Amino acid sequence: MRNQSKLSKIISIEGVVILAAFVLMVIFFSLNADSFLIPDSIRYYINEAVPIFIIIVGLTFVIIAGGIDLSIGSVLGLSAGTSLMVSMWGWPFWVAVIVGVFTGLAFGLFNAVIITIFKVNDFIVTLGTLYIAAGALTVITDKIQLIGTKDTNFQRISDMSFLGLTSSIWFALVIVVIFELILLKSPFGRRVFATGIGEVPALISGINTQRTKFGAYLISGGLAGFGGVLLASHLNSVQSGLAGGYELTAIAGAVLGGVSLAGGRGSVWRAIVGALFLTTLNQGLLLMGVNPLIFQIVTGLCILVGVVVDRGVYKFALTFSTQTREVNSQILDRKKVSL
Amino acid sequence: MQDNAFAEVSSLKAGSQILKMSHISKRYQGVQALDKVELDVRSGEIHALLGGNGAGKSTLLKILSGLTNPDEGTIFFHGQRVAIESPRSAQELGISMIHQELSIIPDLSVLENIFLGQERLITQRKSWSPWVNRREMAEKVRSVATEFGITEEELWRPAGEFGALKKRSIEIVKALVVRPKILILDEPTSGLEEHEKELLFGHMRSLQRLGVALIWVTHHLDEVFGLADTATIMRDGKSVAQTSIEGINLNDLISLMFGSQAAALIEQPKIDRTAGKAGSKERFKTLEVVGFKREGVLKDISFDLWDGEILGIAGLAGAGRTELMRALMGIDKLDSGSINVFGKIGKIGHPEKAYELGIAMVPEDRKVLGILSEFSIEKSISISKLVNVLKKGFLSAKKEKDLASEFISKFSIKTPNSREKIRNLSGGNQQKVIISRCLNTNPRILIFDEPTQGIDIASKVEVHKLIRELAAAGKSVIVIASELNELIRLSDRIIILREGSIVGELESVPERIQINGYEVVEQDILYKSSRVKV
Amino acid sequence: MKLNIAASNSSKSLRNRILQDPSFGIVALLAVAILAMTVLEPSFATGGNVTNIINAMMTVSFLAIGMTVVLIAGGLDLSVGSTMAVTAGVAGNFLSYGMPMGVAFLWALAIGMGIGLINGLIITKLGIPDFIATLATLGIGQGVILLWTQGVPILGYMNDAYYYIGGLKKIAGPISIPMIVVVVISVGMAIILKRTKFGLELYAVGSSPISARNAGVNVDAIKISAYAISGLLAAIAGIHIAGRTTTVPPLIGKGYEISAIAAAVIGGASLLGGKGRVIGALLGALTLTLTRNIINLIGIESSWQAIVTGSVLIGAVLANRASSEFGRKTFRRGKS
Amino acid sequence: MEEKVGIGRDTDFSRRSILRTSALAGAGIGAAQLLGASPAVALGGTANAKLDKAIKDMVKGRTIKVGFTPPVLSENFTQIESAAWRKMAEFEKRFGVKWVWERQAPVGDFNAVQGTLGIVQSWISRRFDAIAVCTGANFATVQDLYKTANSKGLKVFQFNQPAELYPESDLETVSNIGYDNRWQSGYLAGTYLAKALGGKGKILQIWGPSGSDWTRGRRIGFDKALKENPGIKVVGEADGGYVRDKGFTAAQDLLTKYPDVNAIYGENEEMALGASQAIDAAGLKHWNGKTGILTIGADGLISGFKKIAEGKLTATVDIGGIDQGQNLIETIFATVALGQTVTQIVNNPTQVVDKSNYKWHQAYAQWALDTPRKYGK
Repeated sequence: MRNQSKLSKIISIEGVVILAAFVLMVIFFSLNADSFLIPDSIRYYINEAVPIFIIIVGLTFVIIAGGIDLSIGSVLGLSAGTSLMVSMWGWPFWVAVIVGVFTGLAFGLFNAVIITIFKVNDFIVTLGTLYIAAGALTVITDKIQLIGTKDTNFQRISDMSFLGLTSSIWFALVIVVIFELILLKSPFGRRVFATGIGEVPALISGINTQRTKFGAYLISGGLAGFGGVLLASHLNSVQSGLAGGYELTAIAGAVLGGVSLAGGRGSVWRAIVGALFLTTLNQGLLLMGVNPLIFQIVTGLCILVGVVVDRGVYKFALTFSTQTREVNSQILDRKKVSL
Repeated sequence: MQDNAFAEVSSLKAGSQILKMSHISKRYQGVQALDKVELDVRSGEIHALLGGNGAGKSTLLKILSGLTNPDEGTIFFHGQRVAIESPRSAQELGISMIHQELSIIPDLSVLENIFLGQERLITQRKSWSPWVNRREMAEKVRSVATEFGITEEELWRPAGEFGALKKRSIEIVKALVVRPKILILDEPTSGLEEHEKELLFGHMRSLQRLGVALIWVTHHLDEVFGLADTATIMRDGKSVAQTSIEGINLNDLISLMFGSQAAALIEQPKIDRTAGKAGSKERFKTLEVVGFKREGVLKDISFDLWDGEILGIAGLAGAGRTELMRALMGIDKLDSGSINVFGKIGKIGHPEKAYELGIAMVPEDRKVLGILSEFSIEKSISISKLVNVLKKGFLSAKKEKDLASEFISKFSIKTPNSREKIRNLSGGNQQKVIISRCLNTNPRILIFDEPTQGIDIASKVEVHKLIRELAAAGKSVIVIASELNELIRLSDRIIILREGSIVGELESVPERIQINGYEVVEQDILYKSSRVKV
Repeated sequence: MKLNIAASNSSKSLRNRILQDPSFGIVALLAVAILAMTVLEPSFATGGNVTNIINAMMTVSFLAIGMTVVLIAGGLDLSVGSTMAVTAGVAGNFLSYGMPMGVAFLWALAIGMGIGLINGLIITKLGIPDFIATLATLGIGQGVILLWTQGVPILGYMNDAYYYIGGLKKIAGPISIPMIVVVVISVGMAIILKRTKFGLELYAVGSSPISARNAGVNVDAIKISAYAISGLLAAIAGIHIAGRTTTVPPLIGKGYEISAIAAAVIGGASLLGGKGRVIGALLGALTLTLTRNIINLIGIESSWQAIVTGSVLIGAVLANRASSEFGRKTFRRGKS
Repeated sequence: MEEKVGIGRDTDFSRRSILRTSALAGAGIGAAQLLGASPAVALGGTANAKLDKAIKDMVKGRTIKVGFTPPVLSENFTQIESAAWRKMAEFEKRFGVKWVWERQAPVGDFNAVQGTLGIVQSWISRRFDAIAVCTGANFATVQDLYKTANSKGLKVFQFNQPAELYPESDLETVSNIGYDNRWQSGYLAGTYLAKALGGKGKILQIWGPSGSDWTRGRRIGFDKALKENPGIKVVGEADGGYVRDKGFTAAQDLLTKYPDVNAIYGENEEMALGASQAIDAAGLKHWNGKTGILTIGADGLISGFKKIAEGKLTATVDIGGIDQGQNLIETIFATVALGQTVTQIVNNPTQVVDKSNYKWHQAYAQWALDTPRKYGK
């Protein structure tokens, strides 16, 4: 019993399991895939995954607040388009950045208004805006070929090197740290959790749940916008369909990292570890020269196993910290109560 | 552990044995929830199942209704050994249950809710028939439904549209309509009004006459007398006694339920409240409610609230008590009306604003409206006023811990540590955490909606004590309680609502009780709250 | 009170009944669009175009009906697109091996239902959230069909009978086999949802699983059945689309899950479970197909298509909300 | 623009003549046509044993690692890949060169840019000798990565890519083996269609996804053909997303409005085949040489040739996929193993294929598909 409780203490530190799985995977690939541990290769794939890391931060806020945002991928693509377009028109790089971020914010705002004020289901609203943002990018790229700005400042936003890492990666790091602090240490972050655990009790506790959700969607949109700027600066070209599907990788990563789709549980760094797990898996398989046709199968299985283990651990930890007799079966019930 | 702890206190009433649960044990992941429990039920009796929270009553009932299976033990039904593996097999045996928590499916119509899962029992069709015929069902359930105030039109509306009260009626109808052999009622009166309770009790008696065995779980021990025939008492997962109700008194029951702790509960603590109220200070108005109106719910309600007083709000279901409090908290929008809190006049558009003005609420239906289940005690307490635990703009873990520790010791909240999740606490302790949450906002006005719903007697006493202490400390308290007894004994002043209007007010309630006696006060309130409009 | 139901229902005015119908919003929207198109575009209301629209909505209809069943049960199935692709591949490939048509189709149906069962088992028995579980099976399904075909379309399985089954050849006038199948399945599913215990339990499980369990409903079994039905219907869609396109490119099902969800939700199904109707799914499928048809007919630049689709989706759901809100309000007002 | 057609540019021809003379088969059908020999004859021949030996000595049995990434897995790219294998097998036999072949396609649709980038990067990390890319990513997106590859000594080739849309000086690849989408595909289809219709008629167009480079290129050529044939009027166009069922639905919708059109242009063959089905579904007649609806696509797929045989597809532009595959390997061999240079743009011959000439195109494609050896996992 004592050993068990020690074990339970260790594995109930949230995120330990996925981190352990990640480490194991890294060891496996460094033994089996040539050039897996070459700094260049690591830098490269992490650099490529920066947009996903950035949107996953905003997504984590939305999911913890009990919502979902499917639009982030295509909003990121559209923001990349608008910012590059502005830069190609010859505007200074900071205008391009602002335009990109505001594109994202505008979609965040639209999502937030329809979801919190008109009370339409978040899944459907963001699915709609997914289409709209992707469509808008198609319209833009149909008219203008976004094949690069001459403004080197704009390109340098993402590609400056500092301590051996690109500015993209630094931006991602800073964003992760800042937003993790906001999530875990600020009153807003606490309200995000409360809202996700239960909108009604949160409301009765004096939390403006709608405003909290509003904020979460704004953050999600704004970060998608900024991620778009980085992507545009990095690729220096944008085409229709860019970043479509990122949302699914981000959601899968977040869930794998233990962010509960039912809301109220998770953290930014764990979501990032989840995403890192998926991107590293992809990179490792690529470097092993595995037929990419089975990537999806492997990824799918990994997600399933990962989530099963995460939930198992959560339940296990719950059992041993529980002092009362009643095991509340309702905690795993995702139905939300409405007033 | 001790088999002989089970003792027959007095001889049992006659009647054939219908159910015998013997040596039932159940472990929940390391915790012994039930330990060799015995239950012996005879047809035609009302059998009270009593015990504090965590005594194992719910687990036993879950086993009986097929929701969970025992680790060991046997169940005999009419002398036959049976296995109750699923809710369906319980139904097949004729065991019906009214759950403590509302078990209503919001998207199904009232009618569908009533016959769901018991189509065959209602229509006596073949079990393999996949069809359901709603008209036929409606025919079968109509008479019982009407008795419980469910109209023909309401039968066809989604159940989610109705309030807690009607939902309870739906459940009762659901249980009664199949003419069960054993009917389990888990806290059936919670949320019911006096007259509805009476209606329910009447039904229980008539079922009893038909030979149905009723297993009845309740925290309201006073209800037991005059209704129940037998009681099985449970403590710490064991059945400690089975007794006939005749010839036993309340204190005996409490002693059996709580063992050594019982003595403290029987003597109700007295708190000297005159100090806070009648001192040299003049009384001042903390809240003035002016002309609250909301279509169909509230009709021009105005009242005042003074410091240091406990204001009870009485009224039948649909009188608008909870709605009034929700309006006061800014949860529901008003058509018109304003408030004046310490001279600040205006509307409350959102609970956030209410807290800013110094109003806090302990809501009814703790599981759904009260607790943020995933939060630790620390987080649950600080959430309503996070400013209190900020340090340089960030939440300080230390401050949160200190804050929680303060309340844990102050209210003697039973928990291993302040990081325990609130959902792991017992109902009474959860309620104390929620009260702590309110107090952390340093409110001047506290609203308690059904403060003791679903918590055991020991906790109830503590909560009452707490409310009195708060008033003594100068806070204004508003209490809503369906149980008139509780309301009358707690309140200094009571206003009575009927159909969204104030129809009466009783000043100085404690004095009235002393002078006229409790019965008179109760009659007065009942009369005013139920009188038909002239 | 010896009123029967019909009487009690008709006691409310017909006007209210229409306005309160959960699909009123979308029907109104469709009616306006159809009316406007009839006036503006002479080729719209022709028999040919109507058959086109109906034929084009078949695939999504099958998937949307399945999705509605899953949504009613409180689930979500993202794997229908890849299930459709896999079963289309099975049907096509097995036929090209010379297997008799009936056997090949049975295989396809069995595999579709099998995938649904697996989804259901993963979700209920392992407790993985439906979104993630079916996202994973979506990827796995896609991987399987890509690996199997190595990316090359499956060809050369068409025979005369399959042209009929795919709806490319009509059996009488404009009537094709898929139309008949859709009607049969819709009516059948509507009866199941409305008139059977299973249907009732589906709604119960989706609306409140704990209460349903308390009422003696086997929640897991119902959920698993819902996913199995969805898989089965995805297989029917797969058999149909393999006949309609006459080849099976491996990525044939891509994006169909989104169309199916969109159609079901436009038709009034709720992602929170407990709500949804077959007629709604069909209306949703019609809305999506009509949107594309209108875009093509009035010559909106094709790059705008996604924007229009997204707006229609949000607009339709807003319209549905407005009408259901109205329904509740009138009931309340009637009560007080 | 006519002089751009084929591999007939002087520089190109002379620089690659070593391989040409030693093996006719190496030049694929393009050279075979030019030199008047059939591939079947060329296959067996070892015209110059001495030369072969000299090359063999130079190669020293080395292994060339090639990564091949098409934008999507489809019949078209399978044909190209098979043709490449055929050439690899031949060179292995003649020159003793060994091949490591890896094919990775981003899973997704034509726009899965990031997928392609990741694949190419992984090959760079793994020090492949040559990387062959075809991607839906626009030109600008990939150049940086190519630069990185160059700097590490890897050789990057593009195939089937509309490189002609960009300034040659901006291309960072060793060579682009393809064809000119404007003139060799769009313009050819447009003029064929105009000629068949006698310079007069109404047509429908089904395009690939808006903004894709292929679409852009082919549209330029098709528009030029339209300008030269003012009698041809485009009455409707729609997005068919390069896939058959979308092409089918789009054509079906358009045919309702314009049942009297004379022709449908499907920008790729899948969509043209979808359009052909739509004609069947609408109960309209296929082109019989004089009346009915003409359908024309572009790719040159086995399945397309079958439909041409059945009379359900009037014509298609064979974009020289087989030659692309063969030339790709030739170029890789010449540059990697022999250290030669090549032109940056290698345009392979294309041809409109209809009932009159489909048979040899079909046989040629089949020949490539029946490769003696398959490479890769």
